[in-house]
Amino acid sequence: MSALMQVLPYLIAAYVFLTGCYGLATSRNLIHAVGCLSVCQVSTYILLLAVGYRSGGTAPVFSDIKPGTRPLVDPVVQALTLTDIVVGATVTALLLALVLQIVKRHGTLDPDELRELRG
Amino acid sequence: MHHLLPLLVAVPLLGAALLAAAGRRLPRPAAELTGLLVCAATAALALVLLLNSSPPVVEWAGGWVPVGGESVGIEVIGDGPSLGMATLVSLLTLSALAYSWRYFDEPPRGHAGSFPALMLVFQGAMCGFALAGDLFNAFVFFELMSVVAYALTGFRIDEAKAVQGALTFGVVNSLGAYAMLTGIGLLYARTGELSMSKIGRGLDTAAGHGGPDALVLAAFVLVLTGLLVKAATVPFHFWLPDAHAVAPTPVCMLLSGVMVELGVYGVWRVYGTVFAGPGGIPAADLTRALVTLGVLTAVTGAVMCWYQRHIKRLLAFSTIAHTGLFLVAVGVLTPEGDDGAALYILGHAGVKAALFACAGALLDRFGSVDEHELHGRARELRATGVLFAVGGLALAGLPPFGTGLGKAVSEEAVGGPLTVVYVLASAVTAGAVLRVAARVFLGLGPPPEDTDAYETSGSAERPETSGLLRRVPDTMTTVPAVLLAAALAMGTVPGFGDLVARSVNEAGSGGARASAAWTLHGVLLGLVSAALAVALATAAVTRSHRPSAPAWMTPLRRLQSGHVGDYVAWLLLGSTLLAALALPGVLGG
Amino acid sequence: MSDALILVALLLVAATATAAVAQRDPARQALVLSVLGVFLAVLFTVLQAPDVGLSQLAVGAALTPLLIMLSVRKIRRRRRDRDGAR
Amino acid sequence: MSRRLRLWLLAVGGAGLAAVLAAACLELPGFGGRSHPYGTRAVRASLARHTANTIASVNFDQRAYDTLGEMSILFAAVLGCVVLLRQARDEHRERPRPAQVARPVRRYALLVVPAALVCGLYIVAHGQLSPGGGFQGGVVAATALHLLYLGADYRALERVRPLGAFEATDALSVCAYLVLGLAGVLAGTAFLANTLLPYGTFNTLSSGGFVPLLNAAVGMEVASAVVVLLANFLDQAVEIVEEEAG
Amino acid sequence: MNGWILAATVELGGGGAAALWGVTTGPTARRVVAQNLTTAALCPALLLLAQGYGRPAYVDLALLLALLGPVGTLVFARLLHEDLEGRRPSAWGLTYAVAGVGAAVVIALCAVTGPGRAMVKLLVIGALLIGGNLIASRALSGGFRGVLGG
Repeated sequence: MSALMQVLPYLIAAYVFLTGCYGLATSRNLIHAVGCLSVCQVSTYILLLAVGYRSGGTAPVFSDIKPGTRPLVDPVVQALTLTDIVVGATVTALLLALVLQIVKRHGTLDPDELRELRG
Repeated sequence: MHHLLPLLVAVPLLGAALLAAAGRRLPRPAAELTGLLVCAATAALALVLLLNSSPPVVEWAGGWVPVGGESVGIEVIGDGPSLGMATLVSLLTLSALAYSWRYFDEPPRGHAGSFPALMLVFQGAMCGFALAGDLFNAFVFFELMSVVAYALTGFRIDEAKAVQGALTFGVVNSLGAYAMLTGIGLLYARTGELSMSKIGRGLDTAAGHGGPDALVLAAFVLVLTGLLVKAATVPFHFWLPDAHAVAPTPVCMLLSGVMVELGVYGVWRVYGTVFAGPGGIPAADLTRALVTLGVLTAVTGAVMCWYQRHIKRLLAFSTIAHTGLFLVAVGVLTPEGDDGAALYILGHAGVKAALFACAGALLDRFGSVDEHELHGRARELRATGVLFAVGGLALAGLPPFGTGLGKAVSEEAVGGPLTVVYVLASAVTAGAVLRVAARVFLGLGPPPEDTDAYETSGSAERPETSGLLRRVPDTMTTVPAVLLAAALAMGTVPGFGDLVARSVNEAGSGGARASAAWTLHGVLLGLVSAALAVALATAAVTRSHRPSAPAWMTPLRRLQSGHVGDYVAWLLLGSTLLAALALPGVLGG
Repeated sequence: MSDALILVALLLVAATATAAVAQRDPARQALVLSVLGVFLAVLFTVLQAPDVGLSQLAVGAALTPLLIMLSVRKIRRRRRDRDGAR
Repeated sequence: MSRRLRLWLLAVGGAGLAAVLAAACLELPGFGGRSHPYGTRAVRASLARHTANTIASVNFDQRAYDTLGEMSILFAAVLGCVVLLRQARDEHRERPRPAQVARPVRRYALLVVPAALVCGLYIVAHGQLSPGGGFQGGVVAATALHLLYLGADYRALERVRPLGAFEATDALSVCAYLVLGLAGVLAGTAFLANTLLPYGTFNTLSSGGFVPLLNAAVGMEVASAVVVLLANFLDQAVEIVEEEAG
Repeated sequence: MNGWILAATVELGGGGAAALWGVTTGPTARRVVAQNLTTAALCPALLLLAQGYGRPAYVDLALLLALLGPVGTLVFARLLHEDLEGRRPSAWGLTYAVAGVGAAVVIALCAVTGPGRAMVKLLVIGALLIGGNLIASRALSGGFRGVLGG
């Protein structure tokens, strides 16, 4: 159990990344593809937070505990993940805006049917 | 002085925010003037800082100067290459803004300031990326630069191609960025640091005498995947022609002139600071990986470039070919190679931006960027034609252009059979440009017949101005002329090459010095490329019928399918390839 | 014990991510993504990152599904208009 | 490229990357390890500057430069969405018809909107003390406003949403953040240096130097940015219609 | 180690798995109901976790979920009303059961915390959670009948 727990969170992050990529590559609907891209990004959250976790630790937020009384997890990765989440939301919004325009101009959501930009 | 470094990011962002805030009230000329002024101020600041960058300076954002070698702040690097890139970015943005003066027909209603504001954010983001000495900070600015670039690429929402190209660009680049972030996470897990130099030291300490392990390899592959996607290296390159062919011309100037090159710069910076130590990736493996991918990129880019008829797309493929050449020069890991790449990037930025500017003039005058359709129609645009042809020759590396100097120094650095790649790639891409010049501006040769090949034509494009222009405005010819003059100056001003070489080597090669000046060898090779380019163009134009692309080209062209899913699959395959190329050193270590 | 909790949260997230990719209909995918957002928030709490959990809740549970659903609605409305015009 | 070929490519690339990632995971320090040098330093620095929430301290003090980039991404994305979702040449606006919503839902929406706004404000204001901060609170406040659309109708939302003002607020908050940063340069310290204001008493609302100010700037930026973003999508979904069919 | 975390694990495992199953299978209408119940099932788990870790600050997460969860459901109820038309989903038994669990958790926590600001917060969360859920369920089972345009 514990030997597995040593690597499982990282492996799950890798698995989620690859799953997202699979969905992205085989998607038949551009909105679905944007959703898959956000799944890919979820893997980076998991990886970063797993890296910063410490067994028995607690969040370094001292509004309700005294400093120095309990072991702490890494605050830096949490700050990084926060930035990452903002990035994810904005990229999703921007790509969805582009998808809406694609539907207007091409009349389809299926990437297989987009027949411009070849060769 | 070093406190001013972050201002290279802050000033354009402030300008953009003010433009966006006042955007509803501001008349259009005022908005564009503000954009130009802010951009020019940043460029001036970058120049001043560049002149004071020897010895290199470091700034800690937030004033978190290290205590006992440890800091919690973000490192901002002000050395020759970083400030040089920032200056290049600023000057090129300035020329793009000048080019787009009164250019777009219809700014979004009530948002006159949005185009200059986006351009300023783009400038700030690229400066921030160039100055980043902290890996996560580099990721943030990488992402900022990408986000703005997606929006700018899709700016012309009425165009079917534009929105498709922007989406492809967005998906592939975002995925690359996430791969890079995963790599950063792995490095943080190993070393517990984010500053590039500290990660490098941390890797060396962690490795001890054992050399790199699988984690270092994975981190290397993932971080480089992100950067190489930006640098449009084969097989991560597919998004580039799709995006560059459809973006508004001033944006193309920036994308092709400097954003793609920032990917190469990122590779140089990250390898040199993070992975160059004994705990990183051995030099031989990096050379193998970069030279292989670089040659592949140069060849693919050149071949695809030759068989394009959409002029902007042709130029985009030529950017790919040249990026491959830069990567090869960086990949040989010698001070001379770095110098060559730096000079080549500088010269190429001026030339390529000028060529795009000329293509934009064609688009706005005739509503087409198709080589076949425009055959002989642009005779009246003498100035643009001359500039386009001169740009083509400069692209071939004709002495004394800056591109020629960069190419000559790079060729000297890589030596041996790789020189052939340099000569051929630059000759073929330049030949394609000259062929277009001859057909479009002079009407030479018989009009090519249309084939129903698998290709993107450039006809029936909507001009970017309100209606077709009756004559090309002066800004649209002055800007490319100035850019070409700058490229010429880089090769002719005595001592410029040495100056660049000195500042690059001071930052990167640990004191090793190389000089970068014209040699007989280099001049001859430059002349050979230019002659070859002219010969190729002449042969293409004078052939009585247009030879359709040979059969072996068809699969290569089919790969460029415009399909997001294909590009994602290629991205995964590319990172696997990168891992395989770098694997021997890890196994041996 | 806290290992078991982390394990449960991780497995839920992995399963939901797989489901989100497997749902090919965007509206249904948005539903799964919103559930994924909530599971992730719980995972982040378990990993002692309440700040991140909060923003994941705000973004994942409400904002992203709203954006996706608005896009879906736009496309459906467009299709309906087209069919009506025909 | 055919679907089959793409799947093959994907399989090869995916397998290779999976192998690399798995090998890397096995080399990673075990999950839950104790060595976090940067994290330990960050906690120390945060306590030295009287900021109770270390994550806020990292975001708005130690790595405030990253947050500048982050908020510029949001700013740029909003600007981009405004540009991309503008009314194209061949489109016009149609007034949406008023919607009828069951009374309990309407009542719930009207009750929760103020509660959510207060909650968002609370999360922003306590950002440097307890979990939360400008980003989280801003999104909550902005999303809550859209309950008016969900519970009532689009016109009700439009009445409380002067879009121009929100766009200006979005941009001006970015300005405010930058000006706070530039104050450090003018004072001769460094960009975004948190040395000008007193650090206050630990665990109170005014502690942490300029952390609460930056936090508030981000909160305003995010709230107005999300409102503008959603407004553009709502316009597309509800109002903007293409002119000719086919 | 304490019972709170154990309870949270059980709640997360059971509720989460059920929610996942519900939201990935069956007709769209059923899935929206499952999405709604996810909020109701996981919000108490977050409260239990806050208590188990001894961190009152974590309660904010539950507050936010109680506030935004129903908003999310209303998004789907509003924008998917075509799909919900006709086959009005209702799982009132399950809804009340989950609401009951939520109420029980809130009451248990109130008993432990004792009177004070923390208790007020808990009660607010409880009210928002249960009220929001019932309203959202109501909306799904026909609250938007007769909705036009907009």
